Amino acid sequence: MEIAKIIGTVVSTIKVNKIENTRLKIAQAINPYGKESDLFYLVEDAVGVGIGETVLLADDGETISMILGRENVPIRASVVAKVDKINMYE
Amino acid sequence: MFYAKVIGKTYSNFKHPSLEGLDIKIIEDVNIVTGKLTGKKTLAMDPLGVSIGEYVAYEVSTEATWAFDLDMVPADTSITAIIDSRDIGGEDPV
Amino acid sequence: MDLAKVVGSITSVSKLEQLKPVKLFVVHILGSDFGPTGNYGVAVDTVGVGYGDIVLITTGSAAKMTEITKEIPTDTSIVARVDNAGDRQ
Amino acid sequence: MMLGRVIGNVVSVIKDENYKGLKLLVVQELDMEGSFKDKFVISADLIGVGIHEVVMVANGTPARATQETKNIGLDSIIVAKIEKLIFEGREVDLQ
Repeated sequence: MEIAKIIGTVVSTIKVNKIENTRLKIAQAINPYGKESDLFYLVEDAVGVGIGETVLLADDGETISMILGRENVPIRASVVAKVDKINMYE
Repeated sequence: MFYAKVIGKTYSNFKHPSLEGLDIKIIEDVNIVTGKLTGKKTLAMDPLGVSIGEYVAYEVSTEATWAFDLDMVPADTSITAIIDSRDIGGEDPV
Repeated sequence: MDLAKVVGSITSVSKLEQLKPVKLFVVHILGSDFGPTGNYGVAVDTVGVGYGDIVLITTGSAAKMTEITKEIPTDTSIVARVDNAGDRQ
Repeated sequence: MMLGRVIGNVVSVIKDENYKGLKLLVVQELDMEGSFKDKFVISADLIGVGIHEVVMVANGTPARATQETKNIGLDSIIVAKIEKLIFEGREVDLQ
């Protein structure tokens, strides 16, 4: 799973049938120290998070199919948790 | 899913029966914050019928085969949505 | 499967129901020379590891193939603690 | 999906039982201008293409998403022959 920051949303009216009623957000991958990467994902937000929040992404299509209760949803990345704190032991 | 711009199309009369009737488009990745093209170009199956110049979301790998209502489609990159606008941190740079 | 080192943990209050019973660790992926690669991930713990442990992680849909994670939406799972690897005694 | 050009084939006598009857071709990746990139794949030909033809290749698990290949341990198949490519408003010469 990946740590990411929600930086925005996208609006899409035309989508393939299987992803109708999804809420797509833009996530930018970060490392545990908060360093931003060049990797952006369009993700399904299954938890309900806001802009600027740090989240956990699961990058596997079966995950989102499990969450939405539909089969074979063509989205890989989904928000599965909102991160309140990252405790680094070093 | 990832963000890209449709920059071209292809014609193919001779393809696997499961891809019959589906368009193949050329897409290029776009940095979603700056809006700049990244140079990474690829072919993508198009179940929606998008036009050149439109911004889309696409999916890769196994999940790309699920973008279709059909059971088995050998596609490793598929367009899944047309992006009308994007909003980064409250502003809309599109 | 990758080698990784446990370097941190995640505190999260609002998460999916299925993720509530498991512990989430921040892992630093190690290269073939056991050196740090600079890549980090978050993994579901299925064996009970602790800070500083070298662990084996499995990614992708295979991460859901353990007894504990089969109902859990994860793409990375810690499946073993590595006690000894390579020629290091 | 990868754009490529068929540059050769692979002959194998001893191979997996399921691979029997499959034609394996060497495909070199092309960029969208039609010039060669430094990447090669061995890909199974499901549609019957000829040498030097421009093709589209599906890589990874989707290679098993056809009736012919669903039980075969394959990770690359040729799924279409590309006749014409329009990019940046003009047709790219694929010859």
